[in-house]
Amino acid sequence: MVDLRTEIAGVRLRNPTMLASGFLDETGGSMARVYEAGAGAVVTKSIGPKPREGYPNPTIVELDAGLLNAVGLPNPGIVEYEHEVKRAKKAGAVIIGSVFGKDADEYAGVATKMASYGVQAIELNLSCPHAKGLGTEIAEDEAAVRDFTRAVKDAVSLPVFPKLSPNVQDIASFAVAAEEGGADGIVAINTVKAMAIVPELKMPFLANKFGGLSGPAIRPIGVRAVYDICEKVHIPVVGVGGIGSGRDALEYIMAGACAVQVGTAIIPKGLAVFDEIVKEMGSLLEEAGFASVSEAIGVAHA
Amino acid sequence: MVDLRTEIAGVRLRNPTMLASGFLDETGGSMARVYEAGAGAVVTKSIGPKPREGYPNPTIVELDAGLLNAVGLPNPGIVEYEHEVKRAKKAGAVIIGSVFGKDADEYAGVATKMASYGVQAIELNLSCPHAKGLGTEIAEDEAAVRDFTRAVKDAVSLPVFPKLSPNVQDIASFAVAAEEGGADGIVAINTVKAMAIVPELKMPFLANKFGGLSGPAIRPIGVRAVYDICEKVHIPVVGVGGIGSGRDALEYIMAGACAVQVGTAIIPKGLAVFDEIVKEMGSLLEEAGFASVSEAIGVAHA
Amino acid sequence: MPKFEVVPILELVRETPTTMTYRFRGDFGGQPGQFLMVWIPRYDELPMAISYLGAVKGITVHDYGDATHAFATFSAGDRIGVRGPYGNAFRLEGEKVLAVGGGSGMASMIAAIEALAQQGARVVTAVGAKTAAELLFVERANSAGEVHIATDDGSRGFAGFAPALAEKLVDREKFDQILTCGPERMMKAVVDFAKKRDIPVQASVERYMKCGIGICDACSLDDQLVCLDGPIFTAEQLAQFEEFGNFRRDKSGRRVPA
Amino acid sequence: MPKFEVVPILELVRETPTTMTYRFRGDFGGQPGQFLMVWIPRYDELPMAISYLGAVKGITVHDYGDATHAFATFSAGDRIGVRGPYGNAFRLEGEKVLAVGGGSGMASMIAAIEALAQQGARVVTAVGAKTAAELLFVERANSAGEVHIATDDGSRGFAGFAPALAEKLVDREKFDQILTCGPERMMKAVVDFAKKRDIPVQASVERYMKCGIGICDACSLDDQLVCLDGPIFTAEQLAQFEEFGNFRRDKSGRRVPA
Ligand SMILES: Cc1cc2nc3c(=O)[nH]c(=O)nc-3n(C[C@H](O)[C@H](O)[C@H](O)COP(=O)(O)OP(=O)(O)OC[C@H]3O[C@@H](n4cnc5c(N)ncnc54)[C@H](O)[C@@H]3O)c2cc1C
Ligand SMILES: Cc1cc2nc3c(=O)[nH]c(=O)nc-3n(C[C@H](O)[C@H](O)[C@H](O)COP(=O)(O)OP(=O)(O)OC[C@H]3O[C@@H](n4cnc5c(N)ncnc54)[C@H](O)[C@@H]3O)c2cc1C
Ligand SMILES: Cc1cc2nc3c(=O)[nH]c(=O)nc-3n(C[C@H](O)[C@H](O)[C@H](O)COP(=O)(O)O)c2cc1C
Ligand SMILES: Cc1cc2nc3c(=O)[nH]c(=O)nc-3n(C[C@H](O)[C@H](O)[C@H](O)COP(=O)(O)O)c2cc1C
Ligand code: FES
Ligand code: FES
Repeated sequence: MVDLRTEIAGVRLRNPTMLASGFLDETGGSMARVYEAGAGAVVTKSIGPKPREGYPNPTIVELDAGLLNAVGLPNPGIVEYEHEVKRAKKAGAVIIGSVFGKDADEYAGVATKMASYGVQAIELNLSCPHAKGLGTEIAEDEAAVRDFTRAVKDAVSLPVFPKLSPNVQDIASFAVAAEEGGADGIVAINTVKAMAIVPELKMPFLANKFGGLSGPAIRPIGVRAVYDICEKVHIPVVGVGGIGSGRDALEYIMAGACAVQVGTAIIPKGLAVFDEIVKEMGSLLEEAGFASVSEAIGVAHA
Repeated sequence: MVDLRTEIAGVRLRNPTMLASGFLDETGGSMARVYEAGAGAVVTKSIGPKPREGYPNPTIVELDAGLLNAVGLPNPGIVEYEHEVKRAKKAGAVIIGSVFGKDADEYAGVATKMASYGVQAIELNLSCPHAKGLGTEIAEDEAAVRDFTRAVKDAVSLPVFPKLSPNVQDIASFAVAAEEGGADGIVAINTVKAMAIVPELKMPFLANKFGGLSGPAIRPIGVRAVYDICEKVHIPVVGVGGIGSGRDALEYIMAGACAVQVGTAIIPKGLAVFDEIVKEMGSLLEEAGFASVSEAIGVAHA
Repeated sequence: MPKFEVVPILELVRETPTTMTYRFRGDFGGQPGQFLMVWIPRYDELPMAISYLGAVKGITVHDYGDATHAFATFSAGDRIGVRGPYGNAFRLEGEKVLAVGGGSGMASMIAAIEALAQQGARVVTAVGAKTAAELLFVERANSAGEVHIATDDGSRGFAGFAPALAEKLVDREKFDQILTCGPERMMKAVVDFAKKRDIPVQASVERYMKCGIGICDACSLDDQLVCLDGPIFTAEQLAQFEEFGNFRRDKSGRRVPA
Repeated sequence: MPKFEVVPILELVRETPTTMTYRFRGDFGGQPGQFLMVWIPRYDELPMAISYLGAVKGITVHDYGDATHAFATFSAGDRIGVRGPYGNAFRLEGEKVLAVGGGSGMASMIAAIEALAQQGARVVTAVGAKTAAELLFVERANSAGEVHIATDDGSRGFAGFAPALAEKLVDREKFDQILTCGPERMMKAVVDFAKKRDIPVQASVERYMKCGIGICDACSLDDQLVCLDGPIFTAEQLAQFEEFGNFRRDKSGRRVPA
């Protein structure tokens, strides 16, 4: 039997799959269910300092090659969210708390509260509007990535994983910036800037017009991002984007990821997707002669 | 009957579809066949100053949501290519000559020769290694986009269309740079940086490791790029990326494109794709109450 | 994969002063109790039960708030987007079935009422509304079986709430299945009296929805998703839920009193 | 969509000093004359005819250059990537069929020779090679019908080229179909003598290939694509081509003398 346990900066996982932020993780009941369905860990919805309704509907569109969304960071706020983390913890879930804010202080403040709820690590969702940079996102400013990471590192004693955006010229340099800021690991990638128009209605599909693309369409983009990042940093990387099978997960693992996150694939496959990925990963690794998933990490760089 | 003719900077097309550069356009015979199959114009393979073999195989991979390629700009060189342009011209094809080089002089030189063969416009493929910027592409340097465009504009009296890369933070600012350089139109988008790994072989699929993603996966990325660009420039835009139906084409048209290019969709649909797109576009426009395709350009900005 | 379609509205039918039915062509199937995500362009995208199955589908919309209010000003020929059908369906079981509907809840149940009648079941419907003019689908339910009416203001039929009327009906006649859809407290009352008498209940629950396809977690009810695991739950399931009848989630995901 | 598969090599069979057959499992179908794109990891991806159809497929590879040379050092258990089948197939027509094969061209034809025999046709094969040791698939062709041999150096059978031998055969016996695969000049000679006698010819043409799926234009022959419209063309088609027998394209797309 292939050993499928993995570890990211001291966070031990029973298997390398995690629930990606933004999927079935606004409530503790759902997170518990996902963990029970087989995920190695669950990442919470990105939580900010205050409740936020997000954008009006339509917020989510299924396209032929992926999913387009602009939910606009809806979340109940960090205070109310305590209830949800506690509920998920009761089920024994390994929880990574995703946080966001408008500036470094807000990130640090939310992360501190999140940490106090007993999560195992903090993920920084940097894909939100930059208070200083007009129109850009925090994720699109290398200095902000470094500084925000540093601010959160200084505030909490948990591992901190900035989550990077692919909407930049060279994602690896952002990973380096995060590493400089003290990051314990990197999560890549968030959704890709995109848009869909409905010709019959002569208008964009999303109420917000623009959105982010996820699902199979972005897997090759994510694999490349992880590969590039792993050539530049020495901290562990978690791969995310379009993963729906064991083969998909192994693309990321062999590109250098030590764990993967799964979101959009829940639509076609349901929560069984975690188990399916883990089983397929196990048998592919076995066939390829690996004794553990950790041996396979980064082998495509050879 | 909806009027499907369109025009880009004086180049008149019988319909808004063009063959995208890199598909069945290394030889005059194939370009003639594509034009006869119904394309409004054909864009040539990107031609450089000298013959180039490109990368070794595998160079092209069909993925679930798109096509990944790293052909490495194979081309017979601008001298030999005269034969091919002449052959395609014999069939009456409207031809746009795509060119590349290692610096502004080479671009201008190749464009001058290409112009002398009787093409109707020049497309600048800026997605090639930057002689000055280590490791980056010309398409990733705003100043280079402006300067190279200017150099080619100064050398030829044909309309010049720089083709932009989506692998940048803000593609619209590159369109603005191109406009400043005197571009008569913009083509967007080229392929998206990507990679695929074959777990069973523990290695990247492409001999070049990295490649560019095209096909359905990138359509929402391209539509957004065109939409963004059209908010910033006053020159016409040609949309390309994942177009395989009349609906797809109209997404780009309504985002602001005055014509579209089609590449990867040739794989599932064959050369009939041009006719199919034109027919479907016509009936969708008719249903939506448009008398011509030009009325539909940019309506999604309303 | 359920498909997205843009369809022109064929016909608008005013059902009550606050409720309108919209008919449109759609060949995407659908079973009694399932819903569509309906995009009202420039306003919102909302979950709506399929009130007419068949080739010419129908949705029946109560004018609750901004989007549904704007929708009421649409005309035939206007286009809307629909995707689905989503969710589970009513199990069409039982030979003597009682349907208890409150307000626009009748829209979710009427197709099931008709289908049960079609397959030979006796269907008795208890319809409730605030006032007589707001009673929905009384004629359709009447053609499918027997109808009893309750109005809060006593303007027609029984003066009071539908569950009280329904409880009288179950005391008079033995039913082997109860369907219900309406305000959560109404459904809770139905579940309660049915439990005492050991009659199985299927209740169609409403929650705020965003995706409709089981990923956004907006519609969660304890650890179940109303869009995917529901909208129809059995009395046994509802009994397990801490939130049913007590809490719902607002647009930000906060738990608020139901 | 034809699928990509990674398969372990089950068996290597040396056919001639310069030719090796590789067998592997593949449930992707395939018809006589079609080819696969075969990825020799770390070396190249090349078009190869399917020399064995059925559940355990085969390709038969001549050691031409760097990649095929490296491939010859592979062992059973080593993995390769295959995608396809691509291209058109030989039409299995005629009751008396002549097959003219030169060198590794036999790999493209052998499945057709066997299939024709299977369906009751008389198949006469003229196999040519530089020297006796290089003759390919003589036994398989022999089991399927009659075999005549030509070697350039006269070490076995007719001393000379296969087309000259084949021309003798058509003068002796009436054939209603000719298949051919081999060096382009050889095929041109076959087409020429067949034309004089009005016998239809199907020739399998080789061109440098990159994509194998009709988009890169590397394999073009006038305005046809060998990977998609071919590799099998009729004598009438070949007669239209300016390039057949005269030009091919190098890796850069330049026209060079064939
Ligand atoms: C499975 C299901 C089926 C439904 N079927 C019908 C039906 O057939 N007929 C009908 O009239 N109504 C139906 N509803 C309720 C309907 O979706 C909401 O009442 C409607 O969205 C209100 O929209 P509004 O913008 O006009 O009101 P708002 O002013 O936004 O809000 C009024 C009320 O509607 C609720 N609401 C608003 N948006 C949504 C949303 N996206 N999802 C769910 N609830 C929302 C709010 O929580 C609030 O209680 C159904 C709901 C669900 C979950
Ligand atoms: C449809 C088709 C079916 C074929 N079937 C067989 C077969 O069954 N057995 C067999 O031995 N050969 C077959 N070939 C030829 C075979 O693909 C080439 O001979 C082989 O690729 C040479 O590879 P190399 O790298 O060892 O040689 P190189 O040193 O690269 O070149 C030697 C020769 O092979 C040609 N060649 C190189 N690469 C390719 C390529 N990608 N596509 C086509 N030709 C190429 C070159 O033009 C040159 O003439 C077939 C070719 C085609 C087009
Ligand atoms: C509806 C939706 C909501 C999301 N919300 C968040 C979020 O709150 N925080 C975050 O970091 N990423 C969010 N993401 C991005 C995902 O976590 C993930 O990076 C992306 O979807 C790619 O993975 P996938 O292809 O497996 O879905 C969201 C994605 C979707 C589709
Ligand atoms: C195999 C291949 C070769 C290409 N070659 C070129 C090229 O030479 N010059 C260029 O500008 N774009 C080239 N492209 C990019 C296409 O022109 C186009 O921008 C891209 O494929 C997106 O369009 P599509 O999704 O319709 O294929 C190539 C794409 C592919 C897949
Ligand atoms: S509405 Fe999104 S999970 Fe149910
Ligand atoms: S090999 Fe690419 S078109 Fe034939």
